Amino acid sequence: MTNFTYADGIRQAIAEEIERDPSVFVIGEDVGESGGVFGVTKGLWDRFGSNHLWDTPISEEGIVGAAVGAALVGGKPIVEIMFGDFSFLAMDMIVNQAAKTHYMTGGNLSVPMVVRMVTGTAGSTGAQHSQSLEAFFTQVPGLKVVAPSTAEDAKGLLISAIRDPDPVIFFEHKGLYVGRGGPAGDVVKVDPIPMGVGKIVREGSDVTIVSYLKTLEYAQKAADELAVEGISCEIFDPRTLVPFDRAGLRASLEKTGRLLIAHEAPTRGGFGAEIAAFAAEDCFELLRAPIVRVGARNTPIPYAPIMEKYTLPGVARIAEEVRKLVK
Amino acid sequence: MTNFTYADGIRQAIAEEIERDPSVFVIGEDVGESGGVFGVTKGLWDRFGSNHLWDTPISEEGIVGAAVGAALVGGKPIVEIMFGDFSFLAMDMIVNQAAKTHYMTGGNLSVPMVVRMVTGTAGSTGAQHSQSLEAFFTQVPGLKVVAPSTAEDAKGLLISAIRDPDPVIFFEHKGLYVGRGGPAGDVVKVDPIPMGVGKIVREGSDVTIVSYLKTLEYAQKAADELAVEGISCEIFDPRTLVPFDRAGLRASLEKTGRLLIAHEAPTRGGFGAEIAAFAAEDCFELLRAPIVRVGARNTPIPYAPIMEKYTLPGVARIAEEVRKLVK
Amino acid sequence: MNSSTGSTSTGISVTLEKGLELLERMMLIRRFEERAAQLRAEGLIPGFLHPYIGQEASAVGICDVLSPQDVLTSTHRGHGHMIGRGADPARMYAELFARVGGYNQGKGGSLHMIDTELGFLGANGIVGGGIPIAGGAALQFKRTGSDAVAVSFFGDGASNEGSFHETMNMAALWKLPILFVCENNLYGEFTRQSEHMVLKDVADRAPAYGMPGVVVDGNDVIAVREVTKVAVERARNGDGPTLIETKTYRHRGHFEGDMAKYRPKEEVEEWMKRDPLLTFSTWLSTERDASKADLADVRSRVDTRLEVAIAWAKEQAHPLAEDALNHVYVESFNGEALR
Amino acid sequence: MNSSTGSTSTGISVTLEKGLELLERMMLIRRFEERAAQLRAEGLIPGFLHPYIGQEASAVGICDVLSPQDVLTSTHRGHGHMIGRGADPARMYAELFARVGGYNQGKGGSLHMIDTELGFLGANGIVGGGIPIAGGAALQFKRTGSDAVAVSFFGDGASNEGSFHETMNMAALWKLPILFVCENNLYGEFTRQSEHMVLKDVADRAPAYGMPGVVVDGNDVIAVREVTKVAVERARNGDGPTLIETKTYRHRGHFEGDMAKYRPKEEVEEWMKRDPLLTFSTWLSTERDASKADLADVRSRVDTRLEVAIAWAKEQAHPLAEDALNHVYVESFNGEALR
Ligand SMILES: Cc1ncc(C[n+]2csc(CCOP(=O)(O)OP(=O)(O)O)c2C)c(N)n1
Ligand SMILES: Cc1ncc(C[n+]2csc(CCOP(=O)(O)OP(=O)(O)O)c2C)c(N)n1
Ligand SMILES: [Mg+2]
Ligand SMILES: [Mg+2]
Repeated sequence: MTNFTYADGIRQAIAEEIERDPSVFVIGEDVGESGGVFGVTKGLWDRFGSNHLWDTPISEEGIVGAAVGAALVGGKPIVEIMFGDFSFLAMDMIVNQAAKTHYMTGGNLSVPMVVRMVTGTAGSTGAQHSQSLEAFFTQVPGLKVVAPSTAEDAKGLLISAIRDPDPVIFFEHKGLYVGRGGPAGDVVKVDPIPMGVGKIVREGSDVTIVSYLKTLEYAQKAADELAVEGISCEIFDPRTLVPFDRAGLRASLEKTGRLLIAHEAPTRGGFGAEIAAFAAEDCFELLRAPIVRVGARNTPIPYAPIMEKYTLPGVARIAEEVRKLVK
Repeated sequence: MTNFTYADGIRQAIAEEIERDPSVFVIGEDVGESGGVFGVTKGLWDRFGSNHLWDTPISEEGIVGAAVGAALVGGKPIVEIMFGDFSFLAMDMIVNQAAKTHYMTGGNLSVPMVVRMVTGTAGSTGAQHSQSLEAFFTQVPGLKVVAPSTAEDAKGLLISAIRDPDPVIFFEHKGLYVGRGGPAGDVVKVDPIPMGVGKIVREGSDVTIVSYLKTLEYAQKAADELAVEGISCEIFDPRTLVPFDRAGLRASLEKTGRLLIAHEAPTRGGFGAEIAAFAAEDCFELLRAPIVRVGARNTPIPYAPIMEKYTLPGVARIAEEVRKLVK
Repeated sequence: MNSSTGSTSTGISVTLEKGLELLERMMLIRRFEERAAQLRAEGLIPGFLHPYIGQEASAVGICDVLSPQDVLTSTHRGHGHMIGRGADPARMYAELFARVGGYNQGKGGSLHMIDTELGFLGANGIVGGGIPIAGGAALQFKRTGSDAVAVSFFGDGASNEGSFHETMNMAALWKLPILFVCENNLYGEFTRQSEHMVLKDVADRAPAYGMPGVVVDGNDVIAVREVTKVAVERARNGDGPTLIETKTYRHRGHFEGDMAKYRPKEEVEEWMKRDPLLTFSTWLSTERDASKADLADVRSRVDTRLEVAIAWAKEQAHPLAEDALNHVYVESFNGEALR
Repeated sequence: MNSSTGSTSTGISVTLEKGLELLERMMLIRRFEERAAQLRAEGLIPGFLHPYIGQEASAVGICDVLSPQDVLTSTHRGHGHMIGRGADPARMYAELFARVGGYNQGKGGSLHMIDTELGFLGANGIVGGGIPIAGGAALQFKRTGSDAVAVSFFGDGASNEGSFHETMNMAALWKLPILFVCENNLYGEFTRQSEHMVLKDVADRAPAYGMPGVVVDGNDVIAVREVTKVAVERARNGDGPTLIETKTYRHRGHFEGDMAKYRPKEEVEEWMKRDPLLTFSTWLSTERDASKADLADVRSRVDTRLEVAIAWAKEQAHPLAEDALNHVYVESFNGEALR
């Protein structure tokens, strides 16, 4: 059996792309010799040196700004934001600068930059180290947003993101890193995965569950449970949120007529709202039941495991909502 | 006829609240002697002095952080963010600190702060001075979000926001400031308006239009046009986005069965998505037609007036979409 | 260069009694952290821990000078500051154990702990996040004519954040009553100071704002106390802020679990010799005739207190799952909860 | 204090010819701005204008030293920097008129104008926004061994933003090839420098990063040129960045429409006497024997050029409304537009 983790996928995509195009480089806090807090860039510093694994002071705005500037003059930076929560310190550079540069300049400049953001909960990491911030970025014209759920997708999509001429926000869920800091796994060849192409992860006929990142696992487990009860779930992983595979979702709704969206971000204003709004607008005639969102409850993430678990969407809540929906 | 503008409403709310509670103060760039770039705080410095109109260096993160800190030890700061676009520089203080403090501390601390954000377009102000950023804040648990459309609402809601024990983001649309920097208008007494209570601005039976801030005016004009054609629009102004008057919207949908949401923020991921998702989930059985969103097109705001106008939701687009909807 | 180097402690004004008090406070931090690490290994603490071990003299020296009305903001490495300020280890452990009896009712954990009665406005998960907040508290003191002082603790790494710059400038401009305490432990995470800034002394950043900066041996509790007195007096007199750089070292990794292999062995050994508890105990023995029993008493009082605290904390109830829904907003708003 | 004061110009190496060239460049900025203000009053320019009038010697002195491969970032007050760098006034006016022939095809306006061929990476609507971007360009030059230099223009007010601090630190740490040019015109919007910082010289912030800082008379084009030469050489040699503070003054309000009543009359008068065009014309007459005709020729060449530019710009087509949908993303992505 191959040993190929999510972190391996990311690490390999970076390595292969640096080899393919030396203008690609990684920049961030402790991404170099130490290999990053989550060990994702481990070993790359030995291979490519500090010129391609650029360690920085703790200066998020300056770091992302440096990536923007480097991108304007020929670099292809991959920024690591150690915890996505810290991106709030770099928001101006992401939203006011990177996202708008191509547009404001009438197409004359572009910012081919990837911002890798470690996202989600990983067990009592608390309110400032656990957030799921997709919807901060999906609403910004000019940004692309990627959210892979598997090692293969992480690799194939990161390759595409690096080659993409636009700024891409690339979410990596902590809960999907396995064996953090462990030895590197096998090298698996993965072709670039185009953006905007979702994937039917499981075929079914009663309800379409849209989910991504760590929550996709819970959706799959819920579907297993529900299958026993005779409820047939189709699971759709959009993989990229912007662009979003509208045709893929529509095709699934044509089969099921019911939609449930599950993600770890708070329900209110999460990306699920956008998916629901799209469906209620463009697929209204297909819908046989209310659209249900299963997101985190609308709270900051609490520290205590009991409360943390309660706030997050898990297998039980997804299954429960599906049952109500198909009744 | 009384002369009472949107800016008057805001200015009077601030003045009355400082008089009522001396712990209230304004802090921001050029809010003091100069009266602010939009003249909103004009005259207050003469009345209350620099201790209540605190001018700052250009340091958005430091300013909002100062407000958070002052709020923790008894102050009631009102921050002015001259253009809401600059809030990206203070995002950490708003989202990671202010919004989460009450929660993270188990209810032991709270941050009674208002952040006044000047929002929206005002004619070729360009991509970095025109954004409508409600959805950045409405998705954050712990923040309240207010978006008044009239002088009375601005005054009554700002009074409530100042008295509110939680951090409140208060949007003020540039396009609603009239006679910027002109002489102060009449003092009009307005009672505090509770949060979470929307207002039916116009009664109708064919479609519910939800709109707020400047776009509400366009919705009203569109409704006038449509009335001539025999289409009856009900217009619902939620006034506060968090909390959102779900019951009020539901009641309206019971009459009309059709929903159109119009706002100036880009359609993708705008607050309209949340409203649509709510309706598709909780009012599904009332809906007789797809939910339609009329937001700005998904672009940064261009400089050229022709393009700017095209990107924004205006009377014509709202009317056109309503026509399609009721057909 | 405007910054001056605080003279090393001469021990002025410190009696044996006072010295033992300071030692006990430092010991309490040390042992609190050591026990916390064990308790985490035992599975009682679910979240991050960033141990303060090695830096005790800094927190204790600063906090000893403060008055009850003063307030503090802290960092991810905040336990030392809290205990330095006099917080209750029992409620701290309870918070680390994620119990309702904890300081934050189990909602915060190590990274967000507070003690409102002590004016401890919170640890912070965001590097540099506490600095503007302390600035704001100081602004409010200034505006209202209070004679309270705010203290912001942060690290060498944090001094590269924009928040440091913006707040330093405003504090100096407005002569705010605030102490900026940079605990320079030579590393920001795995990165040596020389790899994150050119200067050797963070205190040399103070002149850029027209503020005095002072360097002090952060492992010498008396020296820290002396420079703090000057800075606090300055602040209370309305003369404005001071940047105090306490040179110190963390004995352990950045967080519990970090093996800290990025540090040269000699460097670690060198600093272990300068262990603030060791050197201060020795000083108390030689300069203040502390007996072996005196020192042993300190240790046993600390251990007893901590074991009682741990036992209490273990007995505290876990929160209910639904408690997660409280405190998103101030509950009394309009008489009903808003979720 | 590490910062040094650049000696006032002695005019070394500036011939009459070169002097007239510099004067012409400054005059082009001055007249560009004056005409822009008129054209705005006539309704041809819909957006903001922040006139650069009074600061011309700073832009021209800096840009004159640069090489073609060098890049620049600018501010809301960017026309002077662009023209200083050699941009085409016709395409600038076209952009201000929001026409397709403009530098940004009418999408940017004054606040976001660029010229990619000149390495002019953009004005910026965010105070301090251009600083990290210039830092990033310099980083890329360093990483790839290019001998290009980046220049970041910004104001006194911008030096209080966190972005300044973070980028100054990284640039000094990594010895990046960059010039930080702080154009200190004494005000940030309506706020005097003394009300936004304690220091008199922004250059005194450089030592906080281990970087040289230098103050120069920003109204003296030759003096600016001289300090720039030193800084550019330093940068190209791999010795790292310099903070150059050009002391100058804006003759007009913060933006077109601001009456600038917040400035003392005497201060304005004082600075009007030090008008960089006036003083440099005088110097050319007295020290380089420029004739009245020489000076008149400069003015008439400038005016002719600008009138031709304006006429051309007026003829440019307005964009189509639907053009608003282009350029959100790079169009060639996957062969189709993504909106
Ligand atoms: C804004 C932000 N960036 C990065 C981090 C991750 N992080 C946590 S502690 C730390 C190092 C801080 O170094 P320093 O300020 O010197 O404090 P020390 O840990 O040495 O006490 C980093 C990078 C964070 N928590 N917040
Ligand atoms: C982040 C941000 N904050 C505030 C503003 C509003 N603003 C525009 S220019 C300006 C003053 C800038 O002062 P300075 O840096 O000295 O440049 P100057 O205008 O004097 O050239 C301000 C506050 C802005 N555009 N961006
Ligand atoms: Mg440190
Ligand atoms: Mg200025």
